Amino acid sequence: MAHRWGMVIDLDRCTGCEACVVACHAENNIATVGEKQAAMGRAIHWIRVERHWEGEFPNVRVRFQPIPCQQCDDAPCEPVCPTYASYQNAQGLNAQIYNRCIGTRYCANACPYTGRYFNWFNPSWDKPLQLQLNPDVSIRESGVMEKCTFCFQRILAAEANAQAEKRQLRDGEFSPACVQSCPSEAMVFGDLDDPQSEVSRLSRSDRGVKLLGEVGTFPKVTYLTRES
Amino acid sequence: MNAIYGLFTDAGAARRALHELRGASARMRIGDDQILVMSSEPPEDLGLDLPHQRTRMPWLAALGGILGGTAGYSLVSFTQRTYPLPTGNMPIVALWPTGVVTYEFTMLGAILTTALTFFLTTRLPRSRRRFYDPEVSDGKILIGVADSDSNFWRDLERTLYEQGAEQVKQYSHA
Amino acid sequence: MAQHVITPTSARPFDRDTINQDLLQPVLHTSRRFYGLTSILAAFVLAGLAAFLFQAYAGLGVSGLRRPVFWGFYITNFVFWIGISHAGTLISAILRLVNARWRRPVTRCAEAITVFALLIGASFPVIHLGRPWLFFWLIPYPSERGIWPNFRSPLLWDFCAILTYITGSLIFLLLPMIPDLATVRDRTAGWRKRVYGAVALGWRGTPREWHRLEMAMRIMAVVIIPVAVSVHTIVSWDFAMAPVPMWHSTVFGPYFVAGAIFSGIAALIIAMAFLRKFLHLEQYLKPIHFDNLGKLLLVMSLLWIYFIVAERLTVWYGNSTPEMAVLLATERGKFLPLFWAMVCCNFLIPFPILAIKRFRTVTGTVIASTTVVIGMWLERFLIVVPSLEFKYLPFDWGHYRPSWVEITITLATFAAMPLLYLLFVKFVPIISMWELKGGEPVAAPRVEAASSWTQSRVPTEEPLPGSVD
Amino acid sequence: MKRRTFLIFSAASAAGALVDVTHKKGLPGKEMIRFIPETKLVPGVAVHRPGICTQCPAGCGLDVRVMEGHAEVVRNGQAGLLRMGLAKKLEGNPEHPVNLGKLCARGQAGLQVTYNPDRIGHPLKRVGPRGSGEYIEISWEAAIGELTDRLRPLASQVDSSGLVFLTQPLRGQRQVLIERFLSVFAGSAHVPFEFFDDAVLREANGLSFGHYQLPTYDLANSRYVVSLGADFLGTWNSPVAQSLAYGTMRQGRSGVRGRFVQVETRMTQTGANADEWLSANPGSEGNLALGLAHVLINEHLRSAESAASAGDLIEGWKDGLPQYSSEAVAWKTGVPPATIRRLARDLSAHQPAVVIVGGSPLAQTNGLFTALAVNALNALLGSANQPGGLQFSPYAAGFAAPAEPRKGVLSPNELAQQILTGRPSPVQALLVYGANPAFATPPGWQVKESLEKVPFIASFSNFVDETTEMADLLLPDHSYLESWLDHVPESGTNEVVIGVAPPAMEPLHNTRATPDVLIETAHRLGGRAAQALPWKNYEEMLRSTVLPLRHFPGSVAAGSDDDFWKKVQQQGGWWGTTTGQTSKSASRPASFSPVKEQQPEFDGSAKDFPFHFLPFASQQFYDGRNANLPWLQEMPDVLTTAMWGSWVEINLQTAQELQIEQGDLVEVASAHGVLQAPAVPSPGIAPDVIAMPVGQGHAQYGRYATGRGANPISILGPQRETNTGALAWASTRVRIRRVGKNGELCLFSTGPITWGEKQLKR
Repeated sequence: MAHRWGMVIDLDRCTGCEACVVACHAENNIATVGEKQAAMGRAIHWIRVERHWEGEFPNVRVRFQPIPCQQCDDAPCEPVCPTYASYQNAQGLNAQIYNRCIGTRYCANACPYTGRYFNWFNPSWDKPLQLQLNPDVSIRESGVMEKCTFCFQRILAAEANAQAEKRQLRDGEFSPACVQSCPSEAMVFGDLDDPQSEVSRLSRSDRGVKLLGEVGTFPKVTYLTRES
Repeated sequence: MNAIYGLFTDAGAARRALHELRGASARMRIGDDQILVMSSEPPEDLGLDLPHQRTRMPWLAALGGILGGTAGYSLVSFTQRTYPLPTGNMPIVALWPTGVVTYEFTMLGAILTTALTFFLTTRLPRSRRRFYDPEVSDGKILIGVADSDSNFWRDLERTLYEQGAEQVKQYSHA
Repeated sequence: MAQHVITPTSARPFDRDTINQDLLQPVLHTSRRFYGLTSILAAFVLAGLAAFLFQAYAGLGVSGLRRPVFWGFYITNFVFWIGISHAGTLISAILRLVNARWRRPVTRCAEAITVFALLIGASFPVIHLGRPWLFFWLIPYPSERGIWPNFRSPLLWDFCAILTYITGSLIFLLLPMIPDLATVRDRTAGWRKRVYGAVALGWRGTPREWHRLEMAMRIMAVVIIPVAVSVHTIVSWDFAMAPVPMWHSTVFGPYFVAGAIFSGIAALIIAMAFLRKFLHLEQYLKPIHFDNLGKLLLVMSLLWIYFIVAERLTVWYGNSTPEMAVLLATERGKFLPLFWAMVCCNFLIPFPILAIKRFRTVTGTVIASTTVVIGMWLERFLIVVPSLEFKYLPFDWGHYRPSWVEITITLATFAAMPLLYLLFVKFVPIISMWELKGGEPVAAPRVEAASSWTQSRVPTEEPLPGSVD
Repeated sequence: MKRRTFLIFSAASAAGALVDVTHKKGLPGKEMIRFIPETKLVPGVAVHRPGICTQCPAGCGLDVRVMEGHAEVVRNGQAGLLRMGLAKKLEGNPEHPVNLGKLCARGQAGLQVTYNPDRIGHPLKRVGPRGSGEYIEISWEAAIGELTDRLRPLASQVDSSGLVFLTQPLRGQRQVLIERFLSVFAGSAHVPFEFFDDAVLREANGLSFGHYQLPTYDLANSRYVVSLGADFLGTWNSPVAQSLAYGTMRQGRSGVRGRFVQVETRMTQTGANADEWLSANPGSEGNLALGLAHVLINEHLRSAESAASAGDLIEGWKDGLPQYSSEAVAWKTGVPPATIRRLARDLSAHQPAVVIVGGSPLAQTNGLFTALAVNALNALLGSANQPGGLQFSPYAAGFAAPAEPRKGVLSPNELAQQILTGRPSPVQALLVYGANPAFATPPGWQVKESLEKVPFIASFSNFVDETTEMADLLLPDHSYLESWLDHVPESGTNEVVIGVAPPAMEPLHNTRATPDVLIETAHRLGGRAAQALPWKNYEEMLRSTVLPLRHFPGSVAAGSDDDFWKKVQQQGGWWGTTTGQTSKSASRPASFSPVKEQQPEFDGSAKDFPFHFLPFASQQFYDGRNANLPWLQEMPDVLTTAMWGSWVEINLQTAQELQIEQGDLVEVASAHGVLQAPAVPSPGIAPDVIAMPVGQGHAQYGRYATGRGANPISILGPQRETNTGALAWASTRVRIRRVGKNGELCLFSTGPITWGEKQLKR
């Protein structure tokens, strides 16, 4: 049974708290690069919260927008990879196979959302911080591109569970770390192919927009615009 | 083989000598393929009157191109079908990218065939020693006859000198 | 084999002899200057090699690349050197096809540039890899990994195109070298004779050999031109296939090809001037050659500015926000100095020099060429970097600054080119002797009709190109 | 498909291999002994265990994902390798009424407290001079012996023992334990301290509503929310609970979307979400609240009487607050009169509505006045104890909670004075647990100096921080994932919540849970001390306190005590509607007379120090306690995107006038100190305000925090709220000047602050 995993992010609910950012780091063994590298623009945040200032003091407004990989249907990052490290898997995700990646970084250039992050050096954890590493997720060596996977390891685990219990996956049974942690429940995850799922229902909302829809990437992340 | 040949500095002389040899071919029983010409520049540039050369090289190159293109297309379609990973919602064997690769392989095929044809038809490279005179490299034009009847050697030598050969040499090798 | 000298050799001096002596001089005699220059250049190249090894060992992080500028100096150099490679084979092939007689002393210098620039250029996709030791995964071969490369990726097209081009260029360079190698073989002794004898492949200069060689060269010339065009078009597609502002443009193919030929001619002029000066080839590389190439450079400069206008005007008029960000950043923003330096180098300076006949001297064309080479490098940089720095989401805009590693490697390639050239000149006559001889006046009637379009443009008071006064 | 499955497996195993390769240094050597595992865990299968987050006072429930792994541990003084359950991820406990399965960034990063490389791994005894960092490792036997020896003479004192226990505010049995422990020592004092204390609001709520606690805002049912300075979505009160409610307020109800207005001088993460963002002069928020009340009363939208007793606390309330006309308030606050009137009418029209106050408005010298004014406004709106308004979480009796203002509680300032002057009695010994006043108090309080005078300091801290650095004896606590935990949330729920959780994993180091250390010390002291703490250990103490809850309707139904205790542990606590006796309303002291309008006073003259200085709770580090967690150091501040350092926020126009550009190094000087940090010009800050996040600038706090950035507290004046004595941390004035170009600012977003039409001129 095929799924098409998608996400809805309600910008009217999002408060910019960045719980998703740390949740993602913890779940996906994302390297902490340190001050020097971070200052160079090499920090890795598979999901980031973009901040947009509008207006001038005192009539100033801010908009937050969490941006994970948009898991595009027509992903520009995929065909440019010469080694098939980036391709669309059977569940519609823009998969990145670290073992196949040779580090051309073409995919990162092609991604209009700048949603791909590169390992400029080998990651390291000061002992015993390595004990925090999630054994379900591989760590990435120097020279390899990485990106949001919609917590693919959780999808696999949930599927295995459902299979063991001889049933279908239920909507909302599991979610990626960012969705799970979101304190204001701004993010919803689920199967877009299931018209009954919460994510399908919300992505059909008239508040729904795609980020950079004009680029023609057909993202599977839908943003619900702020109402003010 | 053996050969008797003259070295010419002057292209006109060489041309005349060649003409003379060809004229005397019936008399001295010299076949067209026995006439030796060697030069350090293309004979046409020197105005030497040589039998028209024919080659199928362009056709072979075209054929090579077709083969190359077919090979390119086959490689692309085979590899993509063998490991059918969808990317960017493109077809597994997509027209445009396959076209680009097919084109390059077509050209590669034509290039390789041309080079190959060149080496095959000129029978190069050769490591075995063959009849040659290094003075050709100094710009001399070599006109001579190979494996001619020994009765005509004197005759040939004289003819070559008459036509302006600076030197006439004899070559023999078992 | 036995040779019997029947009559003594004529001692009359002969023009063709002079050619041989002049052109074989650098091959047969090595000066101290050669060793000095080679060592200096080799030192640079070794420094670059060391920098690359360091980068491979420590991680690509030692470069100045960062998100979102994932491509920087390396890809700039890649495009630049592939562009330079268009000097040779393409120009030489065109000139061969139109039978421009003045090409004769130029072709081999040009073709050699192609091969070396291609080698240097093609090394950059490997240098810039995150895991360069796995570069061979780009090559389609049946492997134990059971996976083939993705032919939908422009990088694979690149691979195929460069493979074809480098094969073609090598053949194009090497085939007409055979007769000259034979000449070297015949004029040397000892180990040299053995080596040159081997590489001369047993060439004798029979009519059949000559005919096949000329036929092969004609076919190659026909084939190599579309290949050369396709190579730089595909290089441009590396950019144009990605939906990145000001990359995603249909004009990129011809724009890159024009730029490539432009920079290629400039490089050729510089190389020729150096050869002329250091190998004392004033007799062979004459002002008329520089004049002719200068005119070509002038045409390309005009073509280049045409493409710049075509590209920028449409973007400016179209006023799409992401593209305007890049456009403004290059023209008025942080890249302003580089952008206008590029315009000066590629047009404002070379145009008057090349357009005014009085300035189209050896020195003049070399000055113009130097600015063009600098300008074209800047152009490649300004294509690669600003679009990445100013991609779509302003929040993620970044600033690229190269590190010492990238600068070292870049300098090393600029040293590698003259080094390879020097070594080439050391081992092979840099001017095609047989072709040059073919251009010598002989008593015989020759195919001398003014079939070359360039020739008809040569002022009548000028000596005929290719002739030795 | 088979091939793909294979790939997945090989990827997984490759992952394991990679970990090994990359952590060659981190891997235990072959010579290490292996302990026999005490737990049965299936490799690769996750177990979820409850926990309680202690990263901030909110007390969210945790769901700790535990998986098998191999760790280097110390057991009985022997280092070795143990296959054990390791916490891999912290999630919210879905059952917990406060956070319902959600968890904030700081909470999730708590994993790195346990695995922090800078944890103190075993008891230490100081050998060098104080602050030198020279310690020797001692055994727990010796350490507790030393503590007992030091405390024994104090226990026998009759009038004043001179023992002071300095802790962070505790909300649970640890509070009870410490109080009982101290009860043995005559005249001992418990000093709970944290920088962002809400004592002023608690005091005001006690006066206005009879609840000495922070309110729970029922935002989920609100239709109009005005927040005065409270960063309630980020750092204030119970952020996760409030964020959850906020989400519902915005988009959780069909056809209704709550509107939200924020008033503050520097835009917080919360303010960034407001529909309307207003800037009011620092310290004028109380005026604004009363200005709104004035409109409501005088336009007859509400009657003054409806505010009941909360209104009586404000002078002039019954007369319709004549001195708070819109124009007068506008002049004081800087908010236009039309806006004041519109806000008041909107508040009235969109019911239920609530006004929140917290953070910097209450950290002025007139904080209590402001809080009382807002309380009166809420009362006037009918929002007190109403759905959609503010409520007070019920407490279970017997579980220590700050439901009453505790008398005799010292502030670190008073403690320092007592130490320095020896009056009323000299301090003989100081125990430190979870508080870091040496970092988080203004220099004028002389805390650091005073610590040097204390004859004996013992610290239970996990890390060597600025306060622990002064200790003579270090008795490191378990991390909170290794400990028995309990917590009674002060707010964020309408249920009685008693969070209880067993250790989620075995300890990594040779540490010991502080409650157990105190119990053992008491046992060793014997006599009254042993009687005061009669339990075998803290687990037993928790069990005995929790068991009576079995008889009340709640989240756990069980037939027996053992079953109940087991289920409480499984659930991570007990929650229910009532325990029979909930907290009593604190009665307002009869002596309290209505408050007059009070103007804020600032430290430093406006002439010499033209800017208000606003230290604010950092999104990453709260009050600085999380600065040693690399995940949070690398988490970009959401508004500035700054990482790994501190910064000075300044208004964009002001910066232009002062020729300060982003990233320039600037110097901020108050009458009490000077600091340097990179500047971040921002559109969201008032022109006369300079703001700085609290949390960086640690002189001593492990490798990730030490020497990083600047500490704004270090230049604060010692001013205090006049009525409560709480630190008025937003009342200092400063001046600023540009020092140089490279302030070494580390930003995640290197793009422009604003981008649009203006920049796109063709």
